[in-house]
Amino acid sequence: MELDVLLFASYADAFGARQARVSVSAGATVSDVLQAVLAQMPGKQLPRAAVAVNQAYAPADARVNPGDEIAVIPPVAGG
Amino acid sequence: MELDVLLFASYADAFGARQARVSVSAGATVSDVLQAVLAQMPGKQLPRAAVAVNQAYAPADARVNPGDEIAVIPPVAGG
Amino acid sequence: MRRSALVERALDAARLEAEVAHGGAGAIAVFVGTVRDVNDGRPVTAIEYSAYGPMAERELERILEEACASAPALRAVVEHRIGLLAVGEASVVIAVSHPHRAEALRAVETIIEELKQRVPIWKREHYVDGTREWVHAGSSQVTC
Amino acid sequence: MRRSALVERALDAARLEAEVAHGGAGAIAVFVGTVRDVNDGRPVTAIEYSAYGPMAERELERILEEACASAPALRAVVEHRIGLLAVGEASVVIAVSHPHRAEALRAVETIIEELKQRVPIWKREHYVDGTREWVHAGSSQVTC
Repeated sequence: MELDVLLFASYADAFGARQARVSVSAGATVSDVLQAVLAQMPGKQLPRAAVAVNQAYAPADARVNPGDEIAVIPPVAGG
Repeated sequence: MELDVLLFASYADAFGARQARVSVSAGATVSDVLQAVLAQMPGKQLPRAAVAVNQAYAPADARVNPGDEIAVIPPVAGG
Repeated sequence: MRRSALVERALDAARLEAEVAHGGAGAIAVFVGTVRDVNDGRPVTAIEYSAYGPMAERELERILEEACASAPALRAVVEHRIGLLAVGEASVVIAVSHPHRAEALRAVETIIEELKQRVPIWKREHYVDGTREWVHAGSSQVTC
Repeated sequence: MRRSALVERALDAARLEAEVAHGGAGAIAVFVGTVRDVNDGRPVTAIEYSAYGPMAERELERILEEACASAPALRAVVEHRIGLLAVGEASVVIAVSHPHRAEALRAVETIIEELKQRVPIWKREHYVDGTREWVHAGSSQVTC
């Protein structure tokens, strides 16, 4: 399936856009999506990121579904 | 020696004045002064107090001298 | 009572303090995060804050919910500013009130710690030499 | 930088916050103690604060000295109000700043705890029924 993934901060800079489209198989997990995003930025030095699904943090083994709002969350630095 | 002792809060109320004069022997301690103050208010229910000498807390066995500024400090409740 | 928001204007700690004040409060605690003129020895001229807005607002709301669950009499408001901030400007204000001081102080500390751990907000520091860098506090870099 | 005072007018937390703010600060923490409308289940109408003034000012100064000795970059100001305060009014404001938040939060907590332990200030609560009582938090009564 095709998924749009939101990118922020250093990930958006490295990718050159605030959104990436990735192709993953049915039954793919959060971890698969993150690997598919990183595969589009070979050689880039990036900090380890978390993933949010539908605006909440999701564990690496959570399944993703078409229509989910998926976002790569690099280390946050609010405050 | 004769000493003037400053009183505050419940001690001032119980004594009916903000200052008490006590008579103690030469070499008297903070504890002796406090006992002499309390002896002037027989039967009054009062909270346990500390004593300050020259605007700093003093231990019970500290000696007092003529001219010292002595104050009875009932439990504080600032803030 | 609780309220959280991302905003794009200057923050006003006194307004948030007034918002949590009430006759039942014995203590008000306020935390203000401000842009410091130096970080890790490098002179900073400004910080640019950005966010994953909808999730950041949800996460702030969850943090306040948790704080109020721990201390039911708590009133808490938090505003985080987004955009380009000059040195000395406030990036975040947290104001809480509670009948007792220990709970108020604990709440404000928990809220700022959780915010820094969880809320998807990022900052890019601008340096005197014109360079800019994303701040990834203490994170290890991974190669991909 | 530090400053402490007993005052007889209304306190202004925003003014104290501004006093400690500077470009080197990353965090400002503020604590405001306010008159609560109820204590131990009894409705309170006002609180009367009195002090052993000269010693209270010295003791406040010692507390700030100790806080600054623990965290040298600290800026700290504290004002305690004396007199008759209505419900909702501020009795004490503590404002501190520090480059880092942990030190700022710890300092404001230490200062209020030490103030409550050591500074010779007393309060008498006024109740709805017209009675008044000295508040001697947790102290045992002794008979003399």
